[in-house]
Amino acid sequence: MSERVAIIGIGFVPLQPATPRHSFKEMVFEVAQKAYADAGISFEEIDSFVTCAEDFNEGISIFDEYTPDQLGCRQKPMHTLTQDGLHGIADALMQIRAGVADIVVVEAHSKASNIITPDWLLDYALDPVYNRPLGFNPHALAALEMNRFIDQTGITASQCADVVVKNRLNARDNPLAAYALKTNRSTVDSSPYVSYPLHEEELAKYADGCVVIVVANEATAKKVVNQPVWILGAGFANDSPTIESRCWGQAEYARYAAQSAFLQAGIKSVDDIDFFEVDDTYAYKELQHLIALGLYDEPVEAGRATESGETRRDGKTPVNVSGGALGMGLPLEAHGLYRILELVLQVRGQAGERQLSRAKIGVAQSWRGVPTTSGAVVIVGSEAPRG
Amino acid sequence: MIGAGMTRFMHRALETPKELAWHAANAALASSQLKLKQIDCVVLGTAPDAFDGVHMKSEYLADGCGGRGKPFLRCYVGGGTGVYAVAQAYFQVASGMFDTALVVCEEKMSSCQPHPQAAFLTIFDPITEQPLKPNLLWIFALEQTRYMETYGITIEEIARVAVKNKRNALNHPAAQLAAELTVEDVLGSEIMAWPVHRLMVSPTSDGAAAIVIAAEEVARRVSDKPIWIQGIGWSLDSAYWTNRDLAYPEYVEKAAWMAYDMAGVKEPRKEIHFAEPYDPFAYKELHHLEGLQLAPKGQAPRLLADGVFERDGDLPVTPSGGLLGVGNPIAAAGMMKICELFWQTRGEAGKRQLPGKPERGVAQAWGDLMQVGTVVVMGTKKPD
Amino acid sequence: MKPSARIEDHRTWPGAIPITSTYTAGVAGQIFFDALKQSGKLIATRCRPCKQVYLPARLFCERCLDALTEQVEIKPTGRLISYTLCQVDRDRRPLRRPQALALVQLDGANTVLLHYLLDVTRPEQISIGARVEVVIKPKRRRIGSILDIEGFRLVHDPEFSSKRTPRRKGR
Amino acid sequence: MNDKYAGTPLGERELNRGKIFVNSYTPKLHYQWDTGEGIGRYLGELKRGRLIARRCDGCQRILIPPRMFCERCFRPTDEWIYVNDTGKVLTFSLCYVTWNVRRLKQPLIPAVIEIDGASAGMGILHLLKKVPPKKVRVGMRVRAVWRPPAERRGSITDILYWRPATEERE
Repeated sequence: MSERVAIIGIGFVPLQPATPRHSFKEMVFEVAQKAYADAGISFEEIDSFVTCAEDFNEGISIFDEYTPDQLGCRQKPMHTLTQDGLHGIADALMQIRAGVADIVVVEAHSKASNIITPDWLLDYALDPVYNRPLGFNPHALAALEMNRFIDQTGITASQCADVVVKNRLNARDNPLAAYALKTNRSTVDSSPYVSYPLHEEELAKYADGCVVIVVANEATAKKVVNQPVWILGAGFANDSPTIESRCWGQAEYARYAAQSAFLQAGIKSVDDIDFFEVDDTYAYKELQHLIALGLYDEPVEAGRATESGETRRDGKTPVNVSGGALGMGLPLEAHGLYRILELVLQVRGQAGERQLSRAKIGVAQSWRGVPTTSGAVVIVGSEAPRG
Repeated sequence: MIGAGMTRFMHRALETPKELAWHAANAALASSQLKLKQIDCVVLGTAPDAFDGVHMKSEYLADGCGGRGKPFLRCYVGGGTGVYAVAQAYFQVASGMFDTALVVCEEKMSSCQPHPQAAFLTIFDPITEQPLKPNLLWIFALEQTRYMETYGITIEEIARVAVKNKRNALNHPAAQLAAELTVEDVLGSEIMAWPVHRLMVSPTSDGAAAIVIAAEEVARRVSDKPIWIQGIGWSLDSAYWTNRDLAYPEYVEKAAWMAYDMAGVKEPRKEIHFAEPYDPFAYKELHHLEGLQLAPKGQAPRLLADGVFERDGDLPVTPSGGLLGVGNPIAAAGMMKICELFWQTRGEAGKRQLPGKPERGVAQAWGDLMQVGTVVVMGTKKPD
Repeated sequence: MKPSARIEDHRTWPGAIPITSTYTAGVAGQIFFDALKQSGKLIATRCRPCKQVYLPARLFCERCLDALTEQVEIKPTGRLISYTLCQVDRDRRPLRRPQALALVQLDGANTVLLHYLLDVTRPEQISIGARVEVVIKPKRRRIGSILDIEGFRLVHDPEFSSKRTPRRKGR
Repeated sequence: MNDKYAGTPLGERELNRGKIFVNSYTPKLHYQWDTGEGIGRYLGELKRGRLIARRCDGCQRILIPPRMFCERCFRPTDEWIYVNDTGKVLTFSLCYVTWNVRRLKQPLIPAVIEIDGASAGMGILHLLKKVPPKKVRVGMRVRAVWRPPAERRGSITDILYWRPATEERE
């Protein structure tokens, strides 16, 4: 029997295109304070800390150096993961189950607005010998994948555009969203191509923000004020990262991660899940990820489901009620934490205008963007898992 | 822990970072007699992306580490990463979520031009420090001065560390800078940043090292000589390093006690048979021995002079040859120390084998802006 | 940064990561590029247990981590797996002419190769599944780089065109 | 043994002979960091020729570089306080190489300088000049030498260097 683990506190700020008033440290400090208050704990009670960050997203090498002070973890166990925030949640879960810690804090933030050359960063992530010498905008990799995806599945480019319409519309009811907009399919379809068949409007725009999540063991979770939101399963996985041999068209990393998370949660059917927050860095990715999570018997149904409104807030399977990255903005490593934040708010019944009537079990899924094949899946629920 | 392997440490390798990682992973798998398909998860430890020259290099390295189609994480605490990676893998397995983990640490520093040291400029605060054009030597020299000044330590006492470790490395087939030197040789080498001489500094290196760890039932099934992870500890101090007294590494002490408590070690000086502290610079070994509670504050140089830390001494220190002798491909160097604990406690260290069948060792790494202590205690006895 | 008089102006600080990276091609890369440069050949390596042929040649199999020693020469013809017409450069500025990129699975390899698609500027000209050939630069211009390959060029394939009419996607 | 320790070391000669394929790339990694309130004010005051710190009422420490939160008490700091441009050397080095490892004839003298008016042990990183390298000592009193006001730009380099405080005023 595994130890039961819950999310007992959340802290966050709205996503914004830029946050010029504060340094990243000041932003994280403010959010961490809120999270600890939400959990009803003092910083001294926390056993271990995890920050998810990449050096070049921060513009500082060995970014780990700059993580402790603003979280209150001076001279305490603290480490970084160069992965998405959801990997951090999985890490916290494992630390607690291993008996290394009772309370773990996971932090991720974005100061994407401080990066002047974001596409050049992605370029620097390409294989230096075989791919980078070609000299192309790395978003073209997403376009290559999208083209393969729609060719293989029969999903149409317009159905991909529907994802943009839905998510930006959803974002209008989310005060944390930076890019809410009432738009329509033809606006998306007529926006210029970044790289055919991928339109400019189908790319999530970067945003600044921060989320801090407090994760705790059962004994602690039962003492806190707020309703604990239980972690039912957490999976993470990579496909081959190599352009030449990775899977094109399907999101294998998400499939592996989902399988592992569903197994842990003891969930046999996706019908048991009330809502989803999945990666939509590019519009087609939402569909590809839903397929990888096992929502549809045939991939083509993913496109139809979106077109028919099944994944809208009032649909059978709400997806990205928060607005996703397309509507809220893309906050680098904090992306996954904004996804799980929405799950916690919904499960707690704190989602305001966008509150779902049924939100007992939710799934968050993340992807690390081009050129990676790396992602994580976390399932949370209002009821503690059976032992 | 059931397997260990590493590459040679080299000034500049032909191998790509992926190929280096693969060599180490492959050697560790062979040592554990497991196949990749029996590995449940993969942990990568590697230091700044600026060295290998790839943004998000964890993703780039994933296939070389055996991470394709597997749960894969990269943990990162600067120079402390190599030892910390064991802690990461430990709780992945101890959580019950995975039965086996392959842990790979890799660094290819030679990719970075004009000199690998240039990457270190970008570890400083970009606003309040980088405009002064600092280099990595500064912080070591500043710390060493403070250490010497506080405890009245001489430069000769510190030079002995380089002599000992480079000599120990003569018996390490993977070593990059093994040598038989005298204290005079070390002090005769040019001053890089007073009080640091060239021969007191570890080289920049390319290399990789890897281990395999397994849950108890798997370990007992596949290995007749598993080495047990008895304690893990890690601690990170404030980033405001100019506001801290650098004479003593409190964060190493915190990490050490976390690991010792877990291992049931109450008197480290008696219960630890040998140590592999982090020695990127000569004085650091002494500094860290004090943080590890293996020498009283300011007393490590005296114990070294008395021969306590020699191979045949009371507490052999850095029998591998360390970063000063074997080389310093950052994260891989920390992992090399873990490999040394494995080989020494199994009695498989070849010419380096310590006398008296050591049963328990401690490895430690350090990193960031003089901030991180990571500690692992391993031994032949399963912890309670 | 320009000097300024007010405290409020000192709200951002500019900087960069001032490094250059020099990459070796690696053990397997040496084999691949040497053959490409010297004789214009494409060398792959095979993993028999995993039934994979990796192009460009690799030192190890990513599926089982075994060392790969068996070299295979791959013919310079293959099939289009995907393509894109990129409209922007890495500063996100519009390109004067779109940059066509393709993923191509060469006959006999299990992997794809990413390279330029030559003489294509509009999606109507191509479709996934089309036959292509590798165009290699003349020997005197080859330096042992992936750019020794010029790109892929469509080849006329009556069988393919009759099987499937190119689809237009999007607009 | 060779199998156990794989790896192919390259020397300069092999590299230069052209048999080894290498390619070089200079990344374009540019940033514009938000300094935030604490460091923004610090830089602004440097431009005016003053050093400023923050006080934390929790631990009563006066912190420099200034920050809007206290890392020990984990609470917001409380007040801005000007501190002096004099101090004491906590530690130093004589460095004979630049950041990209070019050899220097005359050493740079980086030091951590404890600032007068801030709490004990509160130092900042800077450079010493106008002192013979052999004369530098831990505990030595120093003072800041500022750039002329018109040349200051709100940077840590608005202080050109620190020099011994005991020598005659310029």
